[in-house]
Amino acid sequence: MTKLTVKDFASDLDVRWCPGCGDYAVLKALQKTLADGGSTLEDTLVVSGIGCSSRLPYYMATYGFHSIHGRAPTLATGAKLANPDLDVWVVTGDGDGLSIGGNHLLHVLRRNVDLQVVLFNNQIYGLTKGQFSPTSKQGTKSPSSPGGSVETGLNPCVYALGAGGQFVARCIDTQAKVLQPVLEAAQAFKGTGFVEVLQNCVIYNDGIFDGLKDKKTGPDHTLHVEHGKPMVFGVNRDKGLRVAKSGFGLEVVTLGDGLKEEDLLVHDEKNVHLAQALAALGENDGEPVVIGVLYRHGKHEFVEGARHGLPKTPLSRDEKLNRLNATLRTAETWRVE
Amino acid sequence: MTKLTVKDFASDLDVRWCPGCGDYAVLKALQKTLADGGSTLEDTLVVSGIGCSSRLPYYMATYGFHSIHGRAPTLATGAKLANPDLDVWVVTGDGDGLSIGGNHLLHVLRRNVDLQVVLFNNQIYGLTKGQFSPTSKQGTKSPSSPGGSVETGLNPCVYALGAGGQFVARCIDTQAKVLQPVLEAAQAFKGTGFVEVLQNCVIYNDGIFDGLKDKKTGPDHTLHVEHGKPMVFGVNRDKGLRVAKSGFGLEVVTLGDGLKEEDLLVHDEKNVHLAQALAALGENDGEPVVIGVLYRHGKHEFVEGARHGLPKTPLSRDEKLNRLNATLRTAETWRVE
Amino acid sequence: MHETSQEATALADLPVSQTPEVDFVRIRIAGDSGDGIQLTGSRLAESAARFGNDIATFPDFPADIRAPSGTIYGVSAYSLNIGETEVLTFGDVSDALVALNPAALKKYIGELKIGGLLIIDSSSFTERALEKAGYAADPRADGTLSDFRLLPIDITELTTAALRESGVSTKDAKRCKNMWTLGLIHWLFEREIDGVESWLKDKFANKPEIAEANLLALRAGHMYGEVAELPAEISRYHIAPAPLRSGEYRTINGNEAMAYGLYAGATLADLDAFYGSYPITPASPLLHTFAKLKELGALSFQAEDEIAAIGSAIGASYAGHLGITGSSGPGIALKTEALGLAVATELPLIVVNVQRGGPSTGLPTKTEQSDLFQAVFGRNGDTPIPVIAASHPGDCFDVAVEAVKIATKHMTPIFILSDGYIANAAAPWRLPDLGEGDYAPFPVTKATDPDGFLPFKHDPETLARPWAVPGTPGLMHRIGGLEREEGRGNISYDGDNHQRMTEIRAAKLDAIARDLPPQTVDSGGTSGKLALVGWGSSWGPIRVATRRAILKGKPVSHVHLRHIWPLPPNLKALLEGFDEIVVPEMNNGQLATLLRAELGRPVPGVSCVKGRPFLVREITDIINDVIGG
Amino acid sequence: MHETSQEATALADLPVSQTPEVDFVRIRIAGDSGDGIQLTGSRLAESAARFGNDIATFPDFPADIRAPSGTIYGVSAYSLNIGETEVLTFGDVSDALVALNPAALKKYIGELKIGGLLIIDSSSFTERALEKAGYAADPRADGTLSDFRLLPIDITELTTAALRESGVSTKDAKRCKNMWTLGLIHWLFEREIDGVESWLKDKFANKPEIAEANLLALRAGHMYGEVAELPAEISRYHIAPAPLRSGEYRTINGNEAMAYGLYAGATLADLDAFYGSYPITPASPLLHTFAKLKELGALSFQAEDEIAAIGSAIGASYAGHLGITGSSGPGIALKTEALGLAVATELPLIVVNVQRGGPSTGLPTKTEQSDLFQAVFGRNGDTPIPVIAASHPGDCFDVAVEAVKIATKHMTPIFILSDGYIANAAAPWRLPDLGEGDYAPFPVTKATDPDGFLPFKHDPETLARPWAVPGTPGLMHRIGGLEREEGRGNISYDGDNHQRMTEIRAAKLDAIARDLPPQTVDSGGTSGKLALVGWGSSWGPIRVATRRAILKGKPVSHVHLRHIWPLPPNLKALLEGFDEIVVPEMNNGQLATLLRAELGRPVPGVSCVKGRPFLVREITDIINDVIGG
Ligand SMILES: Cc1ncc(C[n+]2csc(CCOP(=O)(O)OP(=O)(O)O)c2C)c(N)n1
Ligand SMILES: Cc1ncc(C[n+]2csc(CCOP(=O)(O)OP(=O)(O)O)c2C)c(N)n1
Ligand code: SF4
Ligand code: SF4
Ligand SMILES: [Mg+2]
Ligand SMILES: [Mg+2]
Repeated sequence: MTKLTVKDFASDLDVRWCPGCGDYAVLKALQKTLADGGSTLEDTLVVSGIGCSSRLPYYMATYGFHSIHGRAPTLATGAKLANPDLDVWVVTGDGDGLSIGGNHLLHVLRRNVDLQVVLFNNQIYGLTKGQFSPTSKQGTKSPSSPGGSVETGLNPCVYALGAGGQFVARCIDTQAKVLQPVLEAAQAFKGTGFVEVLQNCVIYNDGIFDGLKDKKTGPDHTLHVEHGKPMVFGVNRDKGLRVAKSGFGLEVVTLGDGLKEEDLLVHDEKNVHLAQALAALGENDGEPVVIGVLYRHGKHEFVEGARHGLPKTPLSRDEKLNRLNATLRTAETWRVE
Repeated sequence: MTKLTVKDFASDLDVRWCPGCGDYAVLKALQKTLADGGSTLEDTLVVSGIGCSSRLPYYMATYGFHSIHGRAPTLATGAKLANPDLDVWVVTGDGDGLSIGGNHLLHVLRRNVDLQVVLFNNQIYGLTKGQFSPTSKQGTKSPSSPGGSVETGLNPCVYALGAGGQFVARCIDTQAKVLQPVLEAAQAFKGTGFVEVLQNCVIYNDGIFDGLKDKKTGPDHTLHVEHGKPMVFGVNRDKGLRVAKSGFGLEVVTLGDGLKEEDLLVHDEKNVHLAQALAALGENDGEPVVIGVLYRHGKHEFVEGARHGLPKTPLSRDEKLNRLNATLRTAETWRVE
Repeated sequence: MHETSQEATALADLPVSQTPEVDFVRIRIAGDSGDGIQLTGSRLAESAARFGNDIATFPDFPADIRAPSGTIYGVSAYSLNIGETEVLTFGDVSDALVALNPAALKKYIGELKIGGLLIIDSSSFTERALEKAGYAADPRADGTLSDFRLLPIDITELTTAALRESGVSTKDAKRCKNMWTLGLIHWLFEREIDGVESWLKDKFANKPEIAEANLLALRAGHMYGEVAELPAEISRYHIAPAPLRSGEYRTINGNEAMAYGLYAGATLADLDAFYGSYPITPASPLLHTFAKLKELGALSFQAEDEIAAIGSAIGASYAGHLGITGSSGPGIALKTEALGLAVATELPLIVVNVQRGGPSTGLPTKTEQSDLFQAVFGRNGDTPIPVIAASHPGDCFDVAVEAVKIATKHMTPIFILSDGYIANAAAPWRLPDLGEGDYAPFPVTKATDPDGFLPFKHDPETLARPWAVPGTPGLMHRIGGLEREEGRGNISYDGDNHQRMTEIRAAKLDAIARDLPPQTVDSGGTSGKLALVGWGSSWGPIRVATRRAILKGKPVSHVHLRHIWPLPPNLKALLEGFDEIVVPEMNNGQLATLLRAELGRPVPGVSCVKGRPFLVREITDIINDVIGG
Repeated sequence: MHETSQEATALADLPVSQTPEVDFVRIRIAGDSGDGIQLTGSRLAESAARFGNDIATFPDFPADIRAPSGTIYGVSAYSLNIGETEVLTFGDVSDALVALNPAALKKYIGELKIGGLLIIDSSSFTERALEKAGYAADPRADGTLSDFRLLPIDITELTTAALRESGVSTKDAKRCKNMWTLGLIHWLFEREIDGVESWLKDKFANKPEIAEANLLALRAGHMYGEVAELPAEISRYHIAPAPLRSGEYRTINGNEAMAYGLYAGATLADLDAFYGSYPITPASPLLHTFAKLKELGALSFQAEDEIAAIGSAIGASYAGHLGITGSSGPGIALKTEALGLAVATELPLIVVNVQRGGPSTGLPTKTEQSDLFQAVFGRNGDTPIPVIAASHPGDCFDVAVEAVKIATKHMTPIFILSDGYIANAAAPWRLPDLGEGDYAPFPVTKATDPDGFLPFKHDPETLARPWAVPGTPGLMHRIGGLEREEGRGNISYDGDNHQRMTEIRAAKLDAIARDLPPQTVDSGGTSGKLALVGWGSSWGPIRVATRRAILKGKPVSHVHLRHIWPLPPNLKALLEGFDEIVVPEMNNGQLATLLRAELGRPVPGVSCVKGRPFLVREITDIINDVIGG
């Protein structure tokens, strides 16, 4: 079979997001990841909830299920349990995955089901016309918060780690250079690969990530971590992270004045506490937003365990009926003549 | 008014938990906390979901609402928003609060609503007769997991921190010496006071915390943290915690051989990353289970913010109608004669 | 309560059109969703209403936030019926269509009547645009449009020309073409533009250049009608004011009216309103409107999901507020477990369902009335909840007030059914005299006296239990979802008690029924050959069709139900006066099924589930089928 | 399918009792929930069934996990009817009551018939125990019990005495008193104890001392009957075997039968079963049973909540398994949104509702049939789902198989209604001949051919769409909850398509109806003065009462519905043969309402919501009311 191209992964439906929406770039990155990785159309299943982002399955030429609001992880879990050979992707948004669907996200991560969750975080409810979401910055003015939202915005990666997520990553919609390898890594991971994508909503929350994406100044505000590499960032690659003296804290330092790259903290994607700290960065001035794979730790995949104990080879109908007959007779039986 | 006694806080219903159930001790501790703190019956509201633990409100002489499975935080939030003068307690279990109710727990913590959540963690579904719960240890045999449960047990305090909880504590059912002050602190905290209580279910999961509770050897397996105090534990108070060299890790050390209490890590309840590490301890041999207040940080209480903008003093009916009349007329109006 | 329903009949005073050709004009404006169609339409509606016409509107926009421009599915339209008689529906066909691009033309030309006026923006008829709209050939050239009075105008160009001197960018100038169009339409209807002008100044108070540009465009469009030598067959529409009941008016849509009505109801009950909700189309504007009522003392809470929304509302009710929650079908589905709790704990609670097309996500932006079964029957257990339905935008206000009255008087949750059509449609609305007459206060008494206090003792007449609010000394009690002992309210597993409590819950609905105003006939006599029984937003088309038929001497009446559950006790007797009854509804026969069960006679239904209200002619067909054309 | 319902009528061969005094004995064993009552009762049931009697049981235990000992609410009871005729109900009153403590006596003495045998454990009648039970005076002394044949025995003491030599602790010895009691009852019924003996050896295989202690107690109790000089009025019961249809039998309760039936159905359809659920009383044992079928290839998944449970089942169905989910009322409420999705996506899905008392948490451990409205109507939108109901434990198996057949043949979700009574009650069950006759395979064909594949093209007869499973090359397609274009399945907002799809969804139920076996009469003629129309677990009492009335020559019949929705097409015609119909049901009139809507005639209902099945005499009263005593 010839390898499929990006185009092969596109369905024949017109893509119907707003012109300029960040979703386009993520769709493309996903299609490219699948094509490059040699995925087949028939073994790929994309399940989503409801939201602008959750329309994505319609634009894929694979199998797809546009389910109901917040519940995609549950359908995905059932499908994967039934057929572990499927490559299952869950596409969700900050509303779909963290507001109504926060519980299922928790449990799919905790169980570590072998599938990928791509959470489009535009910090707003797009499809319902712009209400603030659980990830919106405090003070966000929206139709439902005309005076500014009161709640603290949730950090999806911090939440995913708290929920026991074993693969936690963050990317930016238009930075395919980071996004694609991360999607690939998530796919390769045996367990739930959780990828938060910072995604621009041109209509209701335009430009909130501009600072991070700016070709010129963006590098001063983002840090791309890679396992085993020192945590250096900045336009001039002159900034980095170190562990605070007390432990359990990160500080931004500027290189030079005797401080060299070797003195910086090296990323260890197996240290969950470090990952928690990295995930939390970016809230205060001067802190970079960390992208890349924050945490990866391959323990206890669920589906394998849950299927353990099933017959090694599928039973025929007759074998099943025979076993059922035997099971029914584990209780005492008697004959009436 | 004379101060109420513990007895005054008990309703006249017979308490109907199994003899020996850990719930009795927690009920008593709560009643004592309220009595000692000078609470009144009429201003106290206890809201629960469904489960053995969630029967607690019936045994309180205060106002109480035994609601539906997993939803107690939502009712509590509504009641507190409507009447911020109420002292609101949410009583939940590991199934009620973390299985079906995980999403509401997330959001009440994220919002930091000024109420207390007491989560009875017996690592099992008691009321429905013993199925494994989201906090059950992997491998737990139960009616629904005859071959042993497959999933990794969730750590409630780690989850609460990931959800943005600002007050996170852990206690043991029968250790009133720790439990009561923690309940008191949770009540005093302006925001959501989350308290996990390790609770023994004598019927379906008996003895899982015996190692921690054992009068003799328990101190070797638990560490009671207090803000500003060094992290020392052990029957002979000869063990303690230090930050791992790499940062973002804790190691258990034995005092002596030149290692003194002063060399140990001092608890800082404002360091969320430390709290995350402390909360996670206990999974591996030799690590203590940490009890006490792991994290406390008083930012952004929700109710106050959400009520900001309401009229300073309650409006009379006529004032309200006048304002409504004015609002209706912010649109263009015209007269037909 | 009787009086409230007079509101609706007040409108009955408006005459029926006997000469539709001159009494009303149905115009549809359509273009790209980026063209500002909804704004243009609603301003025109406003002007017409201000002038004193009766109006009915139907905003119809794509499900997508911003559909790609130029596509058919990206077309946004606003239909408006302007009359000197009662109109109520937006019209089966339009008399005039303004198509701002080829896609709009393609989508709506089929609904323009033969000989109708067709205005198109010629500038937009580029080859690429024609292709996007799916036109193989230019419809202007191939005779496709020969049945209509075509008026092609270079609107885009005329607009930019008018703004050339103003200094705004071409892009901004182009965005003013809707105002140019609005100016022209105002001219067509012999309306002055001063109302739009002051609205523009107000709206863009902070952006004076934008205001100026829009004003220029508006005036240019208006002027164009005046000075351009339009073909002789383009005549202006002369629609005199309708003889509306005297009073102060504004336009309002159903969602606004509902939110204001709920606030008004709470206030008249001496309660603070608490609105807990989770966004969902088409109910979200309720949340948005409530959020703006904060200065008036209303609390609103955007919950994490629909379960949390109703949970918070129940909690607020327990704490003494009027708990309200609102959603649409799929969101209501999530609330059904908690609704059982509200019934069990006998707390007042208002649940608004702004219905949309189902099942499942269905047609989220389209209207339907298919959640009636869910409202009446959709719960586990014997769990009765009263259901009441609004039939037009202004009625949402009255229904809301009445719902609060029922919920608080009987201590019960109650469903209000609205739908996507009336939620979004604007209609003229006579402002209510709050505090008086139909809107007299009905203050609620909460329990305060510990003496003999029993949380589950029921008032023999209303079947209400006392409302004892946390914070009240001496009334401490526990409530919950487990069956409660009658009186004391403690948990009870006793079989006889459960039977009694089940009967009490059922009797509560009987008590509500006893209290209902008798069902009246909306139009027509109290007996005859045929009664059309409707509910909710089908009111408009049924009423229009029935009144026209009556004018023609047909023995048909229109009976419209506000109270779906319990039904008005006299309904059965009333309907016995008719040989036949037919229920037209925008679902697959739900009220018809309910009535069959309750009336003990055949109740045929006619179903329309096409994402839009009934057309008048569809109702007329029913009448003709039964009575003969 | 026709044949399956023959199973039920096969039982009809059992004779009706004409002399209840000698044909069956109703015994109730009651004591503290710690006393092992449920075990004792079910062993007795097993012995009776093995002996060849017909039996009916009613386990009734407290909602609490371990209620405080000695209290009334802590009493656990097991009622058993043992007959040589058909019994089907556990009995309105008991012929014998074994009360192991004063609380048990207090709670159940009212249901012991005058002159009935009353065995009490005297050792437990301490002052403190009497007080806890609420006795002011010792009932043994004050004449309270004079209407009964009282047999006081120091059971506790006799048990410990019997075990004195065995070496077990006194505490352990006391725990054997249920076995002592069981031994005595076996003697009373002229039954040998060898069955119990081998069961005990098996159960305590790993704890030989405990096995030995229990055996000693059992034998001692049995021996006691033999050797103690019991008063003359204590006679043994002589109940001959019932003339059951020949075959291999076991006892089974409804939950077990349901799980096995679902697995069997999936297997006969050539599908793997997937059971996704969240624990809830009384449905949890379905999950427990499925978990044990893993070696047979069944997957079970304990989800985080009911929504996740149904979500996982829908996902599994999409992936080609037979998705099944089960719960009870409040949990079903949470599934209703997802049920809409299953209807929209037209996937096979089985939803089992083991009903309990509502509303809300209600009476979780008590039975009720009050979720019928929820099953038939409880969704937003026009969202038809077929509903089928099981009437006794063994019937759960057959109903499950039939449900799988319907769901896969028509590509639809389907509801199965069971309830807490039949879920827990044990009955003798003739083991099915799997693979043959009624249980012949009905293999499902999944789509594999890309040629002309259209995911939403419907079979004209069954209205099924093709089941195309991810992993199949060339059939890639997208499904979801937004309305789908007929045929291709793409999102469609088109009004006419929506109307058509709504009609297709409705037509699917018509297709199912066409396929149903005609409704038959359970007992009695096909016409007469009165038909009692029942459904679900009310089958037993209605059948017993009707058959007795028929024996007395009354013109009454019993029509029992398995298919609630759609109703069998011939039902209306069948019932026209009866002057009157009455629907007795354990809810406040739900089927009665449905039938009123569908039959177009008055359908009175008789309601019993007391947390227990109807008593035979309550049904007899209905018959007498209508026909005359
Ligand atoms: C049960 C239910 N509740 C509410 C909705 C309405 N709804 C659809 S999408 C959405 C939020 C989407 O936000 P997000 O997941 O962030 O997606 P985005 O549109 O921003 O990509 C809501 C509230 C729904 N469809 N179903
Ligand atoms: C909607 C719903 N689903 C399921 C149940 C059944 N149920 C009651 S309590 C419970 C679990 C309780 O576990 P936990 O919260 O740990 O409480 P515990 O009994 O262990 O104290 C479940 C599944 C229910 N009552 N309602
Ligand atoms: S509303 Fe925002 S998120 Fe939705 S499609 Fe438009 S730009 Fe994208
Ligand atoms: S089952 Fe367990 S948790 Fe429940 S009351 Fe008994 S001991 Fe306590
Ligand atoms: Mg979003
Ligand atoms: Mg528990």
